[in-house]
This record gives sequence, structure tokens and C-alpha cells, in this order.
Amino acid sequence: MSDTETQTIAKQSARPTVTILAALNKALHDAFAEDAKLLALGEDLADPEGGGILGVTAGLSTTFGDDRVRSTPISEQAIIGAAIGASLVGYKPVAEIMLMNFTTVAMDMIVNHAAKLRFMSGGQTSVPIVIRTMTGSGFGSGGQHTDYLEAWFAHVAGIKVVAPSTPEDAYGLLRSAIEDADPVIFIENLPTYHNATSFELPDSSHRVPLGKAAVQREGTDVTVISYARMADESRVAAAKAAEQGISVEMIDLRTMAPWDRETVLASATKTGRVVIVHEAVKEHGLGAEIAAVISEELFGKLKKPVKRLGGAFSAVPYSRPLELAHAPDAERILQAIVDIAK
Amino acid sequence: MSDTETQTIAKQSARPTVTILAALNKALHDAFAEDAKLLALGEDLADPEGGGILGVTAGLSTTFGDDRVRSTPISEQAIIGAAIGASLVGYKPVAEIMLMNFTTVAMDMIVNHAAKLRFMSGGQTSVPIVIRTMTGSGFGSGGQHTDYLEAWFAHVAGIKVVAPSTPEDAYGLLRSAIEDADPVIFIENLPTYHNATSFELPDSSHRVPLGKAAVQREGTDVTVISYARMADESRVAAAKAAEQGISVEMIDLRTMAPWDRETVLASATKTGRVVIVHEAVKEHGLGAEIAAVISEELFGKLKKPVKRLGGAFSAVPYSRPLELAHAPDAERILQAIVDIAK
Amino acid sequence: MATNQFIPDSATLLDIYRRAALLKANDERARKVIVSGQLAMVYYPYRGQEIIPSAISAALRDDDYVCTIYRGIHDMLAKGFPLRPLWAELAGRVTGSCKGKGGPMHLTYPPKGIMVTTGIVGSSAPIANGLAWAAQVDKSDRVSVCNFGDGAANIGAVHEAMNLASVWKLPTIFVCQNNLYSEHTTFEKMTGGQNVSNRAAGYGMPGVRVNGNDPVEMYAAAAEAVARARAGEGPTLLECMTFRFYGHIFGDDDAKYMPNEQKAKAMENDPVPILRARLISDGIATDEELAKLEAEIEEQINDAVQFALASDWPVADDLRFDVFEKEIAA
Amino acid sequence: MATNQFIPDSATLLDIYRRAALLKANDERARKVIVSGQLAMVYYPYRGQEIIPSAISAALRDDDYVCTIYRGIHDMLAKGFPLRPLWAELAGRVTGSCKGKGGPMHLTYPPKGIMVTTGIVGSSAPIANGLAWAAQVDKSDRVSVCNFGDGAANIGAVHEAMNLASVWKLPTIFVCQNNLYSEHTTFEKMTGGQNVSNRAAGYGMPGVRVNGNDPVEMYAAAAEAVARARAGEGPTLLECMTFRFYGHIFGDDDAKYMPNEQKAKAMENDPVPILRARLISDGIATDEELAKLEAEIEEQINDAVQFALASDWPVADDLRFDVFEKEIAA
Ligand SMILES: Cc1ncc(C[n+]2csc(CCOP(=O)(O)OP(=O)(O)O)c2C)c(N)n1
Ligand SMILES: Cc1ncc(C[n+]2csc(CCOP(=O)(O)OP(=O)(O)O)c2C)c(N)n1
Ligand SMILES: [Mg+2]
Ligand SMILES: [Mg+2]
Repeated sequence: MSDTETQTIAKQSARPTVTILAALNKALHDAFAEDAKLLALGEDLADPEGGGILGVTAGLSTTFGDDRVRSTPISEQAIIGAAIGASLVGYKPVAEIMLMNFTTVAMDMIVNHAAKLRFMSGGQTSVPIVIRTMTGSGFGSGGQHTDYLEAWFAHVAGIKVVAPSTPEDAYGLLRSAIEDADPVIFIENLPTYHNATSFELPDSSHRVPLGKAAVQREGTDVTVISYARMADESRVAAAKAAEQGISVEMIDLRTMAPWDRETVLASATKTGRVVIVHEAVKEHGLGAEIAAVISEELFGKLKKPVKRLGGAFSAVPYSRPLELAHAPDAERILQAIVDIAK
Repeated sequence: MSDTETQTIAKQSARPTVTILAALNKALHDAFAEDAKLLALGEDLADPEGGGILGVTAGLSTTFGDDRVRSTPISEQAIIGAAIGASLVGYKPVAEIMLMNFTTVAMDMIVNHAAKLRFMSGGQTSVPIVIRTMTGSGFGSGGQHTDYLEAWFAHVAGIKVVAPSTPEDAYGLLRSAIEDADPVIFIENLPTYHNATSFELPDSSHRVPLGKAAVQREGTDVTVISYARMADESRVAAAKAAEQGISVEMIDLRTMAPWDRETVLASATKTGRVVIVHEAVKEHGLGAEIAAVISEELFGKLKKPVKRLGGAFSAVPYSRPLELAHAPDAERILQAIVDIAK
Repeated sequence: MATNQFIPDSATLLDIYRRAALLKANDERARKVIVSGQLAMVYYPYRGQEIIPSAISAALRDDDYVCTIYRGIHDMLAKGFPLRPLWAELAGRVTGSCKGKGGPMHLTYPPKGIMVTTGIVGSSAPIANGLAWAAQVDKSDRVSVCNFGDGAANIGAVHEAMNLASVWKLPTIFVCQNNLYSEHTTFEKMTGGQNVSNRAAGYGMPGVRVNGNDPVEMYAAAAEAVARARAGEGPTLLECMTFRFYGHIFGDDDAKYMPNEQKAKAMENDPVPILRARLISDGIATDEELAKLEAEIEEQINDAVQFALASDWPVADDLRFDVFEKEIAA
Repeated sequence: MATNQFIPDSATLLDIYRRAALLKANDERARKVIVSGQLAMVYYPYRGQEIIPSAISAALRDDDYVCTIYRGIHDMLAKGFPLRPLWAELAGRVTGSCKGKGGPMHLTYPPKGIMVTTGIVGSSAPIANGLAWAAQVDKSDRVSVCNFGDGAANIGAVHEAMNLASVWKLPTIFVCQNNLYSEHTTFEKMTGGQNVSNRAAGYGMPGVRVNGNDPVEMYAAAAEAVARARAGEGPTLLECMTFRFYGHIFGDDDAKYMPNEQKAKAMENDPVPILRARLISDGIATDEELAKLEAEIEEQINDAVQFALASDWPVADDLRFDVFEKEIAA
């Protein structure tokens, strides 16, 4: 669906019609149109293969040609390697690793090479690539298809990590990630691809700077920090908390690495009560670093210990009740808000 | 060198002669002699190949045969996969991934399979393997040969991580890791392999339980938590601190996952001042989780914010002055102790 | 290439059909149960590929090992995975073989040698070698069968595994089920050399491309590979040509990437009814006998589906168990 | 297999020797400098493998790309890596090509197309494809040369890269420098099929095994592969037979794993003096001319070593730079 069509439909209808998927697709089309140095590669990515298994890249190969937009064999090391190589000589490849768990077969290319070549070459080369990858629980895909692994990449110097939770941020972050001079892991939450939450597709000038969190709701009692699907759950929890008279400041981190210390510390200073939520396993997750920094920087100033919610300490289970129990949800986030507000 | 030889030499000489390398070699020989189900595989691991590039596995293939002890092609996915497969049907393979950075080519096997098969099979199968791997800065091996990546594995449910800093612990932890019913990543610090710090090789009954830290020095003013080579540096710093009248309690974690909350929290409660030190990049390292837990559990009880020291936020550099600046050392640890003791 | 000793006799052909009929009926039921809304799951139909595991399993013993992939329920049923724990796992119940923790993509049943089902392309291969290594050290003559797809042939793990199996002379049988598609991408588009079996020569192991839908050819090739493996002569790569009738994931619109004629032609040559007709025309079985067999299969599936849907769900607390040998503290 | 058009003429043979002599002298100096204690570094001697990159580089242009490995200084010098920034990097000084941050295992010099040096076995291959893809999109006729060892042939990344290069018809030239050892393990012990070049057929690309120590054979094979790549006909795999004279890492005791006779025989057939003698006997150059050339090389190396050892060390604050485009805040 072209963006003008979508926008007209959006204007006509009362309900939002724009999805994250549509925003990502437009971001890619706009970026490819503006910069001939952009390339894209990944499994089933080109139009003869359906333009991506969920259509995020639909239309790209038809519009920009098979030289620039290519479906690949199932060879993630070859995919990331090809992206790295082309990026060393002036191209800006957007590579897709279909699901985040599959980054495990390409960690050498991502960590030992993409993240380190600028440093190891003393700045002679750089790797301006974007690695798009989908993940997230909710569809019963089980233990090998739904992990959030952002903490691994945040621990590696030389690579950035982002994850949008709205169509606007999906567009603005992807454009910024593509324009960034360094490698970026771009995480897309698969189960919410089709949630229509906006009325209009962002304009081609829209950008969201990397490293800048969004205060999606201002509040004074409790700070809730989250990202990706957990930001959706946190928005719901924050609204419910308001009904109970608890004023929540809701921060969507948007960039996991480097995360926005300034915004986080300012809010934590204001509320003195912080809840951090992510879908990834709680232990050694992104929340650990954020909690450690807040506890150190605001030592003696917090009203309550920083509270972390995360995935249970197990692989992601298949069975519906187990899958629902594994990741935090609005209800448990609300409970944490209420507890910490006491 | 046989253990009796080493022991005699040790008894004769005044200086310690037993190294971590010798302790590991004896642990493997003793374990293989006691349990016919043990297997070993890895690159250059068998005696025709020199019994390992540094001789850790020397003698094993000669003593226990080519069926059980095998050198492999350079194929880390095949190495870990073979270990996993054999472990599913009653064997206990000890696999070597020569250097920890090379785990990046086997992350799928380690994370999606070794760590998860017990859970995903509902407990029908289990993966009692040990993955020995070397790492550590100090020899100018640069950005792709010296990373500490323990935080990645600690974030994964289903796999344990240990790292010894003394010959006794090297022996006792390796024996326990081999006897454990679940997969264990066993980290060996290469640059200190040959440091002779003990007088006698441990007896074959010696064990160090997984998950139990060692209080290597009792103290009342400051708790220092570290492991691997950083434990050596911390011991030196603690001794220097004592000269300045600062009483340091020095904890060698020994097991990174699951780490010993009880010992750590007890010591932190006593001193109220905690310094955590690791060679891995500080941000999102193991210290983040430990600092987050201490800050939460001892909220309002700490005298100072938890202080973390870790590797600089960059790839490990080659040039000597840069390499020395990258990881913490006794001097910087002492400085942190002095600062926090104020 | 098959010498006479490996040509299946009448009893074997009937055995192959018995398995294939079960596989076909079970795939049809799975799709029906999803469409009817009785059960929601991500399902990878194998309809069209039944002859491959049916013929291979006819050449195996219960104590031989099998590793397979997300599209692998045909491999499991052919090897003897019982229907009740299978369906209960699909339904995510505690009575499932994996207590509902694994699901369709990680079905496991060690009593019949079904050791690993992986959702990661290619990852069945390195693990299958480990099972083969164990058989070698055991001095048993067990073999380890490793199933993967045509697309998986291009991933690193499969290459490393084939080379290791060759240098260690492991009793691993690499079964590439070539259905001409990887998700939405054609075999031609992603395969250098346009052939998988030819790669075996590069590892110094035999490789053969067979019509995986022909029970005689398929059985003969499998039996020969099994005999080699049992005799300690090492691994074999079998590229089994076939087709999948219902797309990558049940529900995906394969018209988007697959020519209708190609699919129609493949479905006209549905290998299961073809084998059925052959058994009758060759006088190996009568229509009545086969109808009875098929009716029994439907009954067994009915029973399993009812058992599954009547079983209890797991509870949140179960997450603490099976992470490690010792449960995680509450 | 080489057609006449690819047989090197006298000028080319002399050019190959000029490079090989530099490579040989530089390896000897590196080991001397380490033994003398002037410089401490982990060093992977390439002595014995000089002809391979010397002949290949004689068939390349400055703007062609090269990726290589820890044992790759011969590949770099042959491609034109200047001595001063090379030695300064070995010495870990700010004047090094990588400001001392990369070191011997990560030497990089884009002005001569030396884009990546990796310490990870096999990882040069996927990245070399990306450079080849760029050349393809550029519509330039640049080629991308990927060096790796015989042991690397068995790792997943190389397999994935060769398949992708074949299906995308990339101008990648895969150069497997087969020195018969991987660290301490023999080629026979780890290689199914006992041959690397034969694997090319499985990917639908030409593969040839050549005597990498023979400048004529090596040049002809390289020139033909380069011509194919420039013409858009796709990748080639060259397996170049050779030997390393000084073990895996300088200082390791190769007697522990290598038969003395094998090594002695290889050193008797040292390819560099053999080429030197040939140039003289064929009247391509006189002993005096070559002696002069070698003296000049020694001078250049002297200058580079002095430059390196006289250069400044980096300072701790440098760690904040080159992590990202924008420096890390102090
Ligand atoms: C490493 C990895 N990459 C990508 C995927 C996503 N994926 C799942 S199935 C599939 C296609 C596999 O095709 P093939 O090997 O031919 O098996 P088939 O599905 O046809 O049986 C892909 C790309 C995955 N599961 N694992
Ligand atoms: C993925 C990976 N595994 C293991 C190593 C350790 N290692 C470094 S060099 C080497 C041997 C490589 O042999 P070969 O490919 O023949 O190259 P050569 O050293 O003989 O030139 C090994 C195993 C590594 N660097 N990377
Ligand atoms: Mg397929
Ligand atoms: Mg070699």
C-alpha cells in the first residue's frame, strides 16, 4: 500500500490504521530513494520471495533493482560478512537476520568484525551497517525464536542497539540508524508488527536521534523505564496506575545502547522510585546496568530500591500459559508500580 | 610431568612450583581415570598435536585412547554439536573452544541448544558438557583473542560459568564442572597459566562446589569482589590497602553464574562498601547484575555506592600501553579501595 | 546405484505405506484442527514428503538415533513417536512429551531415539554427529540420522558436520529433504552447483540424489547408507527430491512465490496414494485391507487429539523446573 | 590448465621475485628483531609461502581488494603495504597504520586495497564477498582476493561465502594457502576428501590445486581467475600448495608435531632462492642486479624498523577514539 493511500485511509477512518510494519517499509523506501549507496540483503527479502516473510521489505527490489536488494541463501555469516565488506568501501547495507536468535550463528561477524573494525584499523575503516532483526514472544514460537538478546550487544563496544515501540519511532529510528556511521542492531517486535497505532505515516524528514529516550507520559511518583513491546505494556500499566492516583513517568528507552542516562537520571531524581521492565531474562539483562548506574548516581537520593522486571530465568516456553507467565505484562508492571509507590 | 614428580619437586623447593596449567592437566587425568564416560575434543587437543597448544590436555589421548580423546578440524560448531550429541546419551564430553572469542562462531550450539535442550525437552534430555576456553589480555593478542564474555552466558538460563584464579580452584572447579549435570563454560586465563602459586597438586578427592565464592581474605572496611586474573590483582591491592590500614574482605567469585549471593551479601552487609572488578568491559558486564542486586537488597544499608571497575569501553587494543590501560590492575583497584574507604 | 540386496520386499513396501499413511493422516488432521480453531500453533506442513522418513525408518531400528527440524513431525512419527504425547505437546499440555515446554518445534522422544528437534536451520547436523560418536565409542552398530532441508545445505553448521563425520568415519546419515523451497526462496536461487549430493565428494563421502517420493529408490538408498554406517564405513549424504504441498508455514500464501503449475503438478503426483495404488496393483494388499488400516489410523489420531485436548495445562511454577537438574528457587 | 596467455613473461617473473625477496627479507627481519628483544609480539611466520601472494599480486591492480589473516604480512607486502606504517604497527606505535590499536593480526591499509586482516579462522571469506559485491554494484571490474588457510577450509564461514559468491557470480578469488598444517594438526587429519579445490565443484565454481611455490603455475592460475572475475564470470577457488618453515607461532616447537624430514625437505626446496637462480639461469637478471635489489630491500626495512622504534607510543586516552565515529566521553 503506498503511503499516500495509507494516509488517505487513515484520514477517512476514526481508528488508527498505520502499523510499525508500514512505517518500516516506508522508511526503507524513502531512504533507498534518497541515497543510492544503500543496499539490502537477507533471506526472502526481495519481491520474487514476497518482499520479506512479513513484507517489511516489499517493493524494494522492484523499485531499486536486484543489484541493490537481494535475497540470500540461508547463510547468516555470509549475509553479515557481505554487509560488512560492502560497508568498508562506501555502501550502507541494511542486512536482515530474520529472527534475533539467529544472530547466534553470526556473532563472530557482528562482534569480532562489525563492532571492532573501526577501532582495530585505527579509524581507517568503518562499518555503517544496519542489522534488522525480529523477535518477541506471544506467538508460541518457543525457545529458539523469541529471545531478546540486546544485553549481549550493549556489552560490546562499537555497536549500537535500538528497538522502536511506535510507528513514528520505527520510522525515525530506522532512518537514523541507516544514516549512522557505525553498526546498529535494529530490533523489531514481531508479534506487534500489525498493531495499528498511528493515523499517518511519518514524513520523509522525520528522524528520531539514536541515544535519546522518549518520555511518553510525564509523572511525579514513579518512573517506569522500558522499550519494545514492554513499552506498550507499560503504557497500559501507567494509565491504570493513574486511575489509582499514582502518577507515572513512562520512559521508552528506544535506544538500548547507548542508553539515555540524562533522561533516565533526571526522571529518577524527580520520582525517586524506578521500575525497569524488559522482555529479556531479568538476570544480567539491560536493566542490570541501568539499575546499577541509577543506584550509584543517585545514592541516598532514591525513595525505594530500583525494581527490575524481566523474563523468567528459563528458555521461552511454548505452552500458552507458560509463555504468558514468562514475560512481564501490564498487570505485573502495575503491581510493581503500586508496590514501589507505597 | 606426573603429579608425584611435581609434588616431590614442590616439596624439595621453597618456592611454589604448581601452576594452574598443571592442576588442570591433573584434574582431567584424574577425572578420565575415574569415569569411562568422559570424552574430550578440540583443536590440537590430542598428543600427536602436542596435547593442546599449551599442553593442558597433554597425555590424555595417549592414556585414554583416540576414541575418547580427539583432535578436531577447525569447526567450532561441529565441536560443540558433537559434545552435545554425545552428552544426550550418557557421555560427558569436555570440549575445548581454544579462545573465548571463538565461542562467537558456536553461540547457536551453546545458547540455543546446550543451554536449552533440557528445558525444551521437558527434562527428557540433558547436556552435561564442559566447554573449556582460554582468554585474557596481557600478551598483546589484540581485539579478537582476549575478550571476557562471561556476562553473555550468565544472561542465558541453563548454562553455568566458572573461572578459577588458583591451582586449587582450577582443579576443584574443573572436577565439579565435569560432574555437574548441566553445561558449564570453564574459563581459563591464558596469560597466567604458568604462574606457579601452589606447592602441591590437589588430591584427586578435592572439589570446589559450583556457585560458592571464596573469601580469600577477611576484612571489615571494604569488600572487593572479583574473579580470574582480576582476583590476582585484587589480592595484591588488598595487601597494599592493609599497609594503609584499610581492612579489605577479598571475595573470589569463582562461579560467575550462578554467583554466590549469600557470601556477597553477607560481606557487603558487614562492610557497607563494595568494589566489583572484572576484566570484561565494565558496561553491561557481570558487575552490573551484582551491583544491582546489592543495591536492591541492601538499600539504605550501604555506606557508599557500589563501585565497579572493568575493561575500558573499546575492543582490546594491541599496543602495550593501551593494553595495560584497558583492564583494571592492582594500582587502580587500590585507588578504588582507598576512595570508597574515605 | 542400489544393488538388489537393498530393494524392498513386499512386506517392507507395506511397512513403508503403513507409516506413510499415518504421516499423511496426521498432517491432514493437524491442519484441520488448526482451521477448526480447536488448536492454535505455528505449524510446518510436511504433506508430500511422507515417503522419505517412511522408507528410511523401515531401514532403521528403534535404538537408532534421529535428529530433525521444525518440519519434522513426519520424521518422528515414522520413527515411532507415540501419538498421545505428540498431540499433547502440540496442544501445550503437561501430558506432552516435553510437558508443553518445547512445542511443535522441539518435540523429543528418546525411547524411540528421537533425540533433538531444532528450530535452527542446519543445527541438527553437528548434534547428530555427537550421537554417532557415542555409538562409535559404545562399539554398538547404531546409526544416527540427521534430517535437514535443501536450504540448510548452505549454512556453515552442515558443512562442518559433514567434514567431521567424514574424517571421523562416523555412522551419520545426512538426509537432505530437498523440497525445492526454503521458506519463499527457490532451490535454484540459493544453491551454487544446483545440487546438494554432489558436495559429498568434496568431503570424501558418498552422496546420492534420489527420488524421495519413490519408496523403492528411497528405501534402497537408505538401506545401503545404513549398512555402510553399521559396518563402520562412515557417513553418507542422501539428497531426497520431494515437494511440500502446503507452503512453508501453514497459512502462508505460497502463490506469492510459487508457480501454480509447479504445485499442481507435484500434488497430482502425490506419493502416498501412488504407493497405495501400487500395493493393490502388485497384489501386496487389497483395497479393503488398506482401508481398514487407514480407519485404524484415524481412530488412533482421534484418541490422541481427544487425550491432548482433555489434558491439563502446565502452570507458571513449572518454569522453575528443567532449567537445571535442580529446580530454580521460588 | 593454464592457457599461454596467462604464462608470465620475463618482466612479470622479475616483478614476482622483487616482491618475494621483500617478503622473505621482512620475515627474516621480524624474527631477528623478536629474538634480539628489540620488539615483543605474537608473530606468525610466513617464510616459505612468499611466491603465492607475489604471483597473485603481480596479476592485480592497486585498486583490487585483499582480505587476509593473522598469517598475512606476506599478502600485504606483496599488495603494496608500505613498510613504515607496517613496522610502526608491529611496534604498537601511533605512527602505525592502525595507530597501534590493531597490531600484527589486524593490519589494514585501504590505499592499497588491504581492507581486512582477521584473527578469526575463515572470517576473511564472508567479508571479501562484500567487497566483491561493492565492485559488482559499482560496475567496476575490481576483484576481491580472499586469503585463508587449509584448516579454514573446514569452517562454516568459508562454505557459506563460497556458495554465496557462486550464486551471486561475485568477483571473489578464494585463495587457500595450503601449508599442510593448522597450528599443530595435519591437513590429512582434518580434511575430508584430502583436497580443498575439489570442493569448488560442489558450489558450481572452478577450483584448481596449484603448486603455490612455482611462480609460473601460480601466476597463470591467478591471472586466469582474475580475468574470469573481471569479465563477470564469477569466483574461483585456488588451492595453493606450500609449506611454512617456522611453525605456527614463531617460537613454537614444531618438532612436537612435525616430522623433521618433512620440514627439511620443504626448506631444501625454498621457493625464493629457486626463483632467484632461475632468473639468472634464464638470463632475466644478473646476480649483481638481484644483489642490488636485495640490498635496497634491506635498506628499506632498516629505515622502517628505525622509524617504528623511534616513533611515539599511544596514550591511554586514545582508547576513547575510533570506537565510534564520535569519541567516547572522557
Ligand atoms: C539459522 C537460521 N536462519 C534462518 C531461519 C529461518 N528459517 C526457518 S525455516 C527456513 C527455510 C529452511 O528451508 P529448508 O532448509 O529447505 O527446509 P524446509 O523448510 O524446506 O523443510 C528459514 C530460512 C532459521 N530457522 N535458522
Ligand atoms: C574460529 C577460530 N578457531 C580457532 C582459531 C585458532 N587458530 C588460529 S590459527 C589456527 C590454524 C589455522 O590453520 P590454517 O587455516 O591452515 O592457516 P595457517 O595458520 O596454516 O596459515 C587456529 C586453529 C581461530 N583463530 N579462529
Ligand atoms: Mg526446503
Ligand atoms: Mg595451514
